[in-house]
Amino acid sequence: MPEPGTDALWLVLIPLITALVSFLLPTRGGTLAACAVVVAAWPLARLLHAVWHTGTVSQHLGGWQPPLGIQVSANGSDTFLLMIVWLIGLGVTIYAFHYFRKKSELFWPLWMFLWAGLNALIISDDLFNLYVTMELVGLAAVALTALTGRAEALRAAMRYTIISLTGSLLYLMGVAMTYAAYGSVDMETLSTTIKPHPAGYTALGLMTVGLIAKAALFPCHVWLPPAHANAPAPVSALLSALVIKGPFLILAQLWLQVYSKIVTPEAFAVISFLGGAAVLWGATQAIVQQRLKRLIAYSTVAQLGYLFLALPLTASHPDAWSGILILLAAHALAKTALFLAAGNVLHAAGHDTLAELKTIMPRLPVTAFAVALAGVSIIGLPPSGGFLGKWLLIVSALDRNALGIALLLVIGSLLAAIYIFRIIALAFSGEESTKGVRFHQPPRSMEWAAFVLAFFAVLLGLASNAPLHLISMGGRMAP
Amino acid sequence: MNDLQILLPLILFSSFFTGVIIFFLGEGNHRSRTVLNLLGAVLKILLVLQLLDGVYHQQVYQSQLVLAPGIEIVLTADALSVFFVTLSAFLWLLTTVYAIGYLEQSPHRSRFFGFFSICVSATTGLALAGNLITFLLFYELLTLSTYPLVVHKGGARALRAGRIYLRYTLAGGAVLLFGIAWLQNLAGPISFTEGGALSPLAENHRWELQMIFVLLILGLGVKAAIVPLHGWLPNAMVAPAPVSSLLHAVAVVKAGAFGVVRMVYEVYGIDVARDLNLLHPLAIVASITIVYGSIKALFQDELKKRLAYSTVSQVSYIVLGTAIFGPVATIGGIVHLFHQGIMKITLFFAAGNYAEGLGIHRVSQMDGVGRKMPWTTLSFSIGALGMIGLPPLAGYVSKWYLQKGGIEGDEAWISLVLSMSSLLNAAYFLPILYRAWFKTGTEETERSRKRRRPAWWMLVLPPVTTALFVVYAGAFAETPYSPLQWAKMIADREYTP
Amino acid sequence: MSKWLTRLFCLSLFVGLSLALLQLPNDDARLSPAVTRQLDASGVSNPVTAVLLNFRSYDTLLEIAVLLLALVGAWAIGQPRTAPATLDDAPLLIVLRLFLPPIILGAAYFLWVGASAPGGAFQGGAILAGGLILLLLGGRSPWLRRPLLHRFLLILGLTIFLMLTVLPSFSGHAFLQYPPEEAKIWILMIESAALISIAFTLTALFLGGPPRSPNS
Amino acid sequence: MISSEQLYLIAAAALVTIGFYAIGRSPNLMRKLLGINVLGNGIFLFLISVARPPGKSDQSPDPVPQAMVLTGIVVAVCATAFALTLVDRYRAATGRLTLTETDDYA
Repeated sequence: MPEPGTDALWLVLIPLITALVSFLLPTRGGTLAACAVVVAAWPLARLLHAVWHTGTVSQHLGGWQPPLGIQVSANGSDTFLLMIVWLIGLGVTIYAFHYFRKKSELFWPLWMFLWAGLNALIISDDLFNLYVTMELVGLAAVALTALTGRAEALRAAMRYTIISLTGSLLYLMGVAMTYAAYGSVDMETLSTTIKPHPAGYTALGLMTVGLIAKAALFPCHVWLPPAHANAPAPVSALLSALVIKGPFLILAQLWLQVYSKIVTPEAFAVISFLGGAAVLWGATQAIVQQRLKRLIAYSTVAQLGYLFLALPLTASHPDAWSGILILLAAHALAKTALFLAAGNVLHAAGHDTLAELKTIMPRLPVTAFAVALAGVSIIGLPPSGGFLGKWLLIVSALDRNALGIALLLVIGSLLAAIYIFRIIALAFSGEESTKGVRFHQPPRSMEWAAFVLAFFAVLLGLASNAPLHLISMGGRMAP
Repeated sequence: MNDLQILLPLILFSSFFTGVIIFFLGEGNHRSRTVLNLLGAVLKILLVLQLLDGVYHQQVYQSQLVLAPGIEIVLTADALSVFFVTLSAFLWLLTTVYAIGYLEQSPHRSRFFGFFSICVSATTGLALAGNLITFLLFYELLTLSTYPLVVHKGGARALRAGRIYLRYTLAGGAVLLFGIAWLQNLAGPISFTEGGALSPLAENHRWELQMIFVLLILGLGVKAAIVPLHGWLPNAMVAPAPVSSLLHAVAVVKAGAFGVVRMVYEVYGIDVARDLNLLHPLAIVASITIVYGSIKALFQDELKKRLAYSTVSQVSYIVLGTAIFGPVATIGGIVHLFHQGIMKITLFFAAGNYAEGLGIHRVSQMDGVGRKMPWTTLSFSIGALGMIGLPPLAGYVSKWYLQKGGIEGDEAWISLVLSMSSLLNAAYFLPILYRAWFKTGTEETERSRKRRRPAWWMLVLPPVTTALFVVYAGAFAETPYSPLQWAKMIADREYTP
Repeated sequence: MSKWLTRLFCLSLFVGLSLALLQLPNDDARLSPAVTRQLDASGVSNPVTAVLLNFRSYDTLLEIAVLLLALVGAWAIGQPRTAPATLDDAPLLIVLRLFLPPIILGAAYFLWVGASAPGGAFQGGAILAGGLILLLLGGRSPWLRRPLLHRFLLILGLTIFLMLTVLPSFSGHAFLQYPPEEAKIWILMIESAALISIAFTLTALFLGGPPRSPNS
Repeated sequence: MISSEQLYLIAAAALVTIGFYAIGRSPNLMRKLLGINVLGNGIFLFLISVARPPGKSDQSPDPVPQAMVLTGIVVAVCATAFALTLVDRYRAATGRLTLTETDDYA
């Protein structure tokens, strides 16, 4: 029987190997990536089986005990996230297969590096290792953003690079100070040895600022809308759904596990306030946007705000963390579907200015339906995954009589309803005049990829007993 | 899974799957779509009849899907839910027949019938909901599935009506969500129990329960079109006739009223509601709505708008019935749930026929319509007279019980409100009847246009059937299988425990 | 106004940072004793190389992946570049003849000495890259004319490292768990493959974009 | 008085601050990249000064921070090389070396 945790690491190694081979043989990148996704399903299934029965699964790399060596572990939450990343990866790979039919073969190695980085980030238990994985994800994301080579994409990628690198270095400074103050970078050892100390506070402060910059939380969200709007559709889907969630997950692990002893309620209040501001700001900006992809990008700013808004609830309420994870997963699935649908619209109409889409949307029924299903989950209407996540959070917020958080969750849904129904209403415009309107039917698989992912976002709300049980396996995040 | 557990999901999914399959049917094949539609509707009615029989013999149907700890989707069939399910299943069949005839050449029919069936399954789910969460889930699903129907015609006016509709219903949904979350936080997951589930909590959470009740009523009031929240209903009349008939006369509006009945009787319990003195303000609000709706209806020249305002006032009869303490008023309120449904749908069918057959949209154009479309106008008159409360018809039964309940529950002013409202009903219905029967129409050519419509019988049969049923429900109220008997059964289950 | 705001912010950052840094505890509860205890089992005597290539070899694996990723990214967005024309003026030839051998020897020396003293694949790779760039500027870059070989050399380092990562897991050990007695050989294999890839990657990054394929 | 090790710590803090200021204030992209490198070097200087805790010059320096510095340097080199390629492509596409604030939204 191989060491436990081997399956988790295979999920990092398979994409790396595929990245190599697809770089070596550029013309067959698409098929290689598709094979990688299919092959990765096997270790993922074995990991799920192992975690479902024995809880957390971990492995000391190189055989060295932490804190000297690096430990890699996957508990219930990590396995759930790995499955969501895999599912979205499958959808995006199928979609990109047709989207990049002949052009930009280097998309495939970059996507494989991104996937490897994301998986490594989820399973790593070592602060310095997280720096390297975040850098892997960041570089791949920036390269993918600038893939089209258009001027606005390059400007957006430029701004994204600078903020991403600065954020990573601030995080690195925090890691260095943590090592200096507490003598280790392994999370488990740190969670026992960390005591209040000025260096500890500064380290956590630096790391938090770095992670907030990379996760585009409210004050530092300026780089996100141009980057996600100008990237090619499958890339903006990956960025919005997965890439910006990485820094949030690290921050959550730091605040709730590693540094849980020195995080004060006031700190939680500040980050929750920023989250609330992100919800309101992102939604209001999304409502006034004139272009579809930019609207969806601002919606990401808002939806990310929920995750930070609800962070303080996990301190006292165990199923608040399940709520956050379900919300994160539902948003990831729905947002991917929205961006893929936007890609279909762009493919069909050549532009994504909302006003002129009246004649396009009615002729893309499957895409319109995907937008509707995804929109239901983004708003948080039952029976979607978004609703279930919000419901768990509202109940735990009321339980802790954090009335502000509960109200913001509900108000956020209403604001989201406004900008989502702005898109859905286009499908019912009833003007299908075909004269003088460029319409180029996108391939069926691109439309159906968006639909299936949106369906999963809704399904998450219905068949949620299994995911919630999985998340609770292997130690909860609450301190 | 013995048949006790399988029946409810079967009823729910019989219409849901027809809807989903229809979505995938191409726009072209009308025949298979029509067959599928009718098959789904008939199948549903058969299942509902079996359910009706089961519940009548005290059998308990329950099926459960655990979403998460504290969140379960529960479907139960108690007397009240079966009452509403029978109504919606029966009227769904009739409206399907009517819609097939009505939308003969119009575009997007697959989309229409798909959402139409999903909307009915949402209504059924709402009726069969066993706890608050399931009720909320189907309540919001109802909003989602009705929006595409309201904006079905496309074009600026329909989209504007859609926006207004969403503004009200989503806001209402959010308030309801907040109320239910607060209630769940206080009392844990609540399931509907006859006689109320909150009695233990009443003493020490007095203020909070009152606040929650206000939130719940606000959330439900949007769909029940209680006065300040009724703005969307008249605007939604831009939708095609089958939509306004089933949805705005039966499904959506009834969902709100049904919700109020559930909250008062099966969540709070009538006694708890009384000593938290929630009933009195509710009765006042309902009365204001009744009178306001009737007055507004007077000034509407557009026929469908007038009917819309009449719905606003009529639905509040149900709310009024629940707001008066006492079994008799409850019977009046619950039976009106059924009666108002069949009466109002007859009127909307007739209005649709006038618009489709003769191109008449305004009351002022309805001179001499009786001769041109005798059957439709006959059923319209039966419906209208029922609304006014003429003795042999269904309306009279519910108003009589409401009045009697009002007097018994020493709320004498109720009978004043009811009689005033009946006067107003007469004021806005009788002129229509007078115009239709006794005035002579001018253009003779109109008559020929109607004949050319192919499936004209599909437009006439439904209103006539519902009109007959109005007569049956009124005249034969005392027979064992009438809506009144069923309402009595519900009422005494609410009060006896 | 925002100028002063940033200045003020940076000043406060500096003061805060220095205060925090000065109060760092200097008890040696850190990992240094742990490294020295395990050093002999790591197969190399230089503790830094032991940490880099044995105790925390997973970091180095991902780091080499980042190196290759930076190259792939540069090729994905960079402007296609043509290899410089071949120059055959005398001074350059002299420089090439003079410097290339010591560069290659130096790189090999750094690779070897890394096991016991500061050195290793990265330092050796940087030096070799210097030599390759000299060749490139002199127009003598044969590897640019054979793209498949060039790409193979670029991915060689990560491929070998991945192979050696996966090998132990087939015999029931953890990933990256070198057999104790052959640890030195394994590390050497990893370092030499990495050296070549690092050299070619840095040279390609120096070029600044994907090499324009010879036929276009 | 300040011992030599503490001097390194303060120097590290100064480098980090200077790098941060350069990234924040200078509009020119090349200067921003330089600022990022200065910030990186500040962190590496700090890591090295951590390797030899003040007052314990007898022991050999702690190898773990040194390994982190090596890895950090390689990652910094990669990031800078990639960013320079991006700057070059950006200048070729827009003819500017600054990120214009105008076109960006709130």
